[in-house]
Amino acid sequence: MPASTAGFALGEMLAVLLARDMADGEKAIVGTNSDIQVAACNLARQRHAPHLWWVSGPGGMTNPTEGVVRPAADAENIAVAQAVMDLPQMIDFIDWKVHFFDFAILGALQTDRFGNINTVCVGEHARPRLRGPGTVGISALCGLSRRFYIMMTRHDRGAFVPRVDFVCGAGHLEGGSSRTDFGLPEGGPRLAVTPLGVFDFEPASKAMRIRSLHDGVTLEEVRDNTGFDLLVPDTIPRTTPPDTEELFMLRRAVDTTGVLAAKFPWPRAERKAVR
Amino acid sequence: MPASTAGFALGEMLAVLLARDMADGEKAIVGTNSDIQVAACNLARQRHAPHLWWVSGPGGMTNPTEGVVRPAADAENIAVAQAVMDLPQMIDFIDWKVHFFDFAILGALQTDRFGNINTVCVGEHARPRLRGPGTVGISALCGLSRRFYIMMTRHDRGAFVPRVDFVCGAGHLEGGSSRTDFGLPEGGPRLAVTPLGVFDFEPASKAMRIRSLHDGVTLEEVRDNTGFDLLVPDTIPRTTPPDTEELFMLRRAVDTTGVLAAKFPWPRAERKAVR
Amino acid sequence: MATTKQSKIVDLDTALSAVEDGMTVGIGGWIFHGQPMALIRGLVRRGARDLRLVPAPGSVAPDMLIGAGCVRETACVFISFEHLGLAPNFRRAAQSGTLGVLEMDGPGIAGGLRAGACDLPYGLIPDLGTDLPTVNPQGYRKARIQEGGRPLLEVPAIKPDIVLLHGQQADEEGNVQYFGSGYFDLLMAQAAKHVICSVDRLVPASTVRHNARLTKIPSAFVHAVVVTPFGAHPGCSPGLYAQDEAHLAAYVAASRDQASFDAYLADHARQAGGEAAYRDRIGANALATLSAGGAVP
Amino acid sequence: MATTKQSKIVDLDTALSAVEDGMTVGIGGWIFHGQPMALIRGLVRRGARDLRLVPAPGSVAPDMLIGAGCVRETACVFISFEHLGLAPNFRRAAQSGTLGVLEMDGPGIAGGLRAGACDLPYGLIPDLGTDLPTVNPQGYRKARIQEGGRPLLEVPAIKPDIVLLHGQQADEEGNVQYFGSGYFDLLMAQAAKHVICSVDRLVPASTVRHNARLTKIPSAFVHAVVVTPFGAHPGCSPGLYAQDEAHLAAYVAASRDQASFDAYLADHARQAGGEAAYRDRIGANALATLSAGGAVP
Repeated sequence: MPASTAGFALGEMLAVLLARDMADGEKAIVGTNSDIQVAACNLARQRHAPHLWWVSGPGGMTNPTEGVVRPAADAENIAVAQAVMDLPQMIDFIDWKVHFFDFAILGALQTDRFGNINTVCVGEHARPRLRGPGTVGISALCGLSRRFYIMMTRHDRGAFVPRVDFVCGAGHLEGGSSRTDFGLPEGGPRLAVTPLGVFDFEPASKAMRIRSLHDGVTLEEVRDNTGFDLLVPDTIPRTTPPDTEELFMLRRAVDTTGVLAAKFPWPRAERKAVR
Repeated sequence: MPASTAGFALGEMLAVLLARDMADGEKAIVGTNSDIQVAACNLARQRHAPHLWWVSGPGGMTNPTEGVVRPAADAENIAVAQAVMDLPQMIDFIDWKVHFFDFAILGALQTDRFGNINTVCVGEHARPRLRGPGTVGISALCGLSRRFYIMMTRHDRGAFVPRVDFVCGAGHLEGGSSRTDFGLPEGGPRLAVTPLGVFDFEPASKAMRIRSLHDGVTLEEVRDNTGFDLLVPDTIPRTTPPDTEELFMLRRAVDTTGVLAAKFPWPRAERKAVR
Repeated sequence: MATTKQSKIVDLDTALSAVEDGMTVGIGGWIFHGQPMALIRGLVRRGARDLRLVPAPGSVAPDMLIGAGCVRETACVFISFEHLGLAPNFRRAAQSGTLGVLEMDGPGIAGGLRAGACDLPYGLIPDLGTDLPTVNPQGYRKARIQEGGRPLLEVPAIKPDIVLLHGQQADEEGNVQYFGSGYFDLLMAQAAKHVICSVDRLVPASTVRHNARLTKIPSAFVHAVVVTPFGAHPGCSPGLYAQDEAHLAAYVAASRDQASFDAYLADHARQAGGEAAYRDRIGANALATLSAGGAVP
Repeated sequence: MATTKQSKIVDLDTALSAVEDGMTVGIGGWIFHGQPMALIRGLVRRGARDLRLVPAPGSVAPDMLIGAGCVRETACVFISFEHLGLAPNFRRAAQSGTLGVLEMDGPGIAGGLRAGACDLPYGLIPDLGTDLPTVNPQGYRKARIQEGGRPLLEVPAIKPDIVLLHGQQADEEGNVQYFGSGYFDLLMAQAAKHVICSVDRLVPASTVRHNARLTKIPSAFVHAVVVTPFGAHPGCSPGLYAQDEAHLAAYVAASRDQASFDAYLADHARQAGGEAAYRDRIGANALATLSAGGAVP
C-alpha cells in the first residue's frame, strides 16, 4: 500500500487519476453507486474537458453538477442537469450502438490478466461461493464503448485473478486479437486504477502491465497481491499524485461535502498515514 | 344529400355519430388534421365514456381537453393533457402491438367495398393521377386496432371505389375471412360515416352495407354516389340525428369556438338548408 | 391488456388478488429508488408462492420476496444493496442453490421487454462475448441470421403476467406521476399483461394536468392503483422521502440467517394491520425525518 | 458520430457545408410543426443536388426542396399540407414521374430508424397487408424468420448522412430544447451520422438547466446548432410562433407551376442576404403577429 498518501483519500486519488485521462468533447456513462466516477467526470469538466458529456445510465440526467457528489440515479440531479432522458430510449445507444460512448468506468468483483470483468459470481454459477449483484449495463459498456476503465478500490488476489470465474464484461478476452476476432468492436480496457498503481495493457499481447506504482508501493507488494504475472516495464514510473490544484478543484467545485474522503479512505493498513 | 340538416354542420353530425359508438374505458388514437376525431372523443368523455383514453399520435398528449378543438399535435395541448409521451416509445404500441387500441378513426382518398383504405395515390403508383400524402400510421392502426372507423367528408364515386388503387390500410382485404387468413388480428372497419349515411360490414361477406341513411337521403342517391354495390337491408333505418343534448354538450364543452361548423359545413348543395 | 371502467384506485389486497402463485412478476424501480415495497410486503403477507421474478435492477424488493420463500426463480439483471453490500437473501438463496437464477444483462432485459411490448417473438441484440448465454441458454440464443458485421443473439420476448411499480402520485383515472426518473417502468408496463402501481399520494385530476410531463405511466397502461403513503419504504420515493439507511442496515443484519429474517418478516410484513401497522412500527419521527431528506439537521 | 470540442454554435453556411450532393438527408418535425425551414432555404440557396430525403411526416420542408430541384428521391411517410391540401411540388414531381418516391409507413420508418440507431442490420415489423412492399421492395422484404403467429417483414436500417432539426432554444454546449413534442427528432438524431439543429433562441446554460425536461436533443447528439430566429417559418415553432397561414396559402398558389415556384424561390430562398433578407421580406408586423399566436385581436 502507498506509503505517503497523507493529504488525500483513496477515492480522491482515483477520481483524479481517471479525470486526467479524459479528453474534451468525449461521451461517457456513469452507473449506480458510482461516486468516484461522478467526481472524475465532473472534475474533468471543471479542469481540461469542459465539453465532456456524461449521462446517468439509469436516471438519464446529463452533466448534473452542483458541487455535491450524489448517486447518479438520484432525482435531485434533475434540477442541475442539462437533459433528462428516458431509459427506454437510452437503451438504443447504451445496449446496441457501437462506439457511442468514448468510455465507461467500471468496478468489479474480479478482473483478470486481459481485463475481463466479473460482477456475477465467484465459483461455479450454479452454486457460487459468492453471489454478486449481476451484469446490468457492464456487458454492453465493455463490449461497445471505445475504451473502458477498471476502477478497483481493493487490489488483492481475490480481485485480480488469472481468469475471471464469469465474464460479464468482455475485456481483451483471451488476449491478442481475440476480442476483435470474436466480432467485438475495437476497444477494451485502457487502464486499471487501484490502491496500488495504474495498469495498462500491452498492445500486442493485451496482457496487463504496470504503468505506474503509487508512492511507496513496491513491485513485490503488487506481485504479492495480484493473482497473475503482471508485465513489468524496464523502469517503473511513480504515479504522479494529485497536485494542489487538482485537489483544490475537486474539493471546492466537485465534492464539496467530502463524499469521496468519507466513503473511500485508504485501506485499513494505511489509514493512519492518510489522516 | 340530407334534406333536413338545418341546425348542425356535417362535422358536428359526424362527431356525434362517432362518439355514440365509443364505450367507456376504451383506448383510441387521433392523428394530425383530426378535428372531428378530437371532438368525437372528447364528446364521448363528456357524455357516456368518462374514462375513454385517447392519445395524440404524433404529439403524445393524452386526453387533452379545454373545450377547444385544436390540432392533435399542437403544443398547446400539453397544458391540458394528462400525460405527454415521446413518440419513440409510443411506436411500440402504435406500430407493433396487437389490439392495444380499441379503435382509430381514419379518413381516406378512397375506400372500397371491404373497407380498405387508400391515402397514397389514385392511379398507378409509379405515375399516379393524384399523389396523396402517404400512409404514416394508417397501416398499423387499420392492421392492429380492435376496430376502426372510416370517416369521410365526401361520399362520391371518386371516394367509394370497387377496389382501392393502393391498400395502405387493410380493411377486410378481399372480404370474407381474407383478413385473418392473411394473418392480421381480428378487427377491420366497423362503420363508415359519411355525409349520406352510416355503413357497416355484413358479418359473413364483410361487404359494406347500409346501416342507416341520413334524413332525406334516398337509396338511389347513395347508389349513384357509390362505385360498388352496397348491401341493402330489407328496411333502411333513418340515422338518428344529433339531439339537443348532444349538440349542447358538443358546443358548450367540446368545441366552444365552432371549429367543426366552420371547417366542415355540409357539402355545397346543402349549404342553404343548413344555414 | 384491458381497461376497467371504474376508478382504478383500489385497496392493496384487491389489487394483489390479481397475483396468482406461479405467475411471472416484473418489479420496477431502480435499486433503492421507487421499489414498490408495500406491494411486496402485501405479497409476503398473502403467502405468494412459486413466483418467477423479472426485476429491474433492484434491492430490497426482490430480496424480500426471495427471503420470504415466495420465489421459485428470479431473473437477475442486478440485485444489489450498493454501499450496504450484497443483497443478503438473494445471495444466500443463490449460493445454496435453492433459487433458480436466470442470469440477464441490460441488453437482454431491454431487448426482451421491448419484444414483449411489441408482440414480437424475439429481440435481436449484439453478442457481447459474455458467459451469459452459457448459463442462460433459453434466454440468449445465437441468432439464426448473422449479418451486419457483428455477432447477434436472439432474446425471447418477456411478457410478465403482473408488473408492480411505485410512483409518487396518481389521479382517480390512474395516471401515475414520477418526480424522478422512470427507469424501465413504462417499458415493463407496456410489456405486461397487468400493471399494479402503488403511489404515495392521490391527487386531483387537475394536479396531474398541471404538469403532464411528470406522468410516466399514463392511465392506459395501469390496471390498479394502490394509495400507500411511504409505500416505497425502506427505499426512497424520489422527491418525497429518502431511503431509510438505518432500517436498511437493520434489514441486512436481520438477514443473517433464515430464522432471523423470518422474525423480521413477522414484524414487518406478516403482522396484523398491514401497512398501517408497518408505518406505526417504523414510527412517526423516523418517517418525518425521511420526508425531511433523511436527516434533520 | 463524433463530438467537437468547441462551441457547437455555428452560422448557417458553416453548418450546411457538411451537406454534400447525393447525401441521404433526414428532416425532423411533424407536418407544419418544427420544420427546419431556415436550413431548407439554405440548402436551396446553396444549390444542393441529388439529395435522398428521409423526412418525418412533413409539409413545406420536403416540398420546397423537391420544388427547388434539390432532390433525386424521397422517402414518403406522409407529406401533406393538411387543410391547405396536398403538398404541391411533391405532388407535381411524383405525378410526373421525375421524382423517385420510396413509399414508407410509420412502422417502416420507425423500425428502420431504430435499427439504424442500434447498429442492427434490419428491424422486424408486422406485415400489415398493405401494398407498400410491392412498390418499395427494397424497403420491405418478407422476413426470413416467420414465427410468433403473425407475418413479419424486415426493414433495412436507416442511417441518414445528415439530419436537419428545429428546436426552440439551445445553449452554447448544444443542448436543444423543445417547448412542444419531440416527434421522431431524437430517434432521427440517434440514427444519423451528423445532426444539424436550428433554434430560434440562444440561451444561457442556466436556462437550459432550469428545465432539463425540455431538452429533447442532448448535446451528445448534436454536431452543429444554428441560431435562426423564425427559422421554422412559415411553419410553427411550438410555444414561440404560429404557422403563417397567409404565407402558406401564397406558397401553395405560387406552386401552381414550376416557373411560378421558381419566382417564389428567387424571392424567398435564393435572394441575396439570406435569412435576414427573408425576415425583412416577411415583414416585422407579420412576424410579430405570429409571435402573438397568429392573430392580433
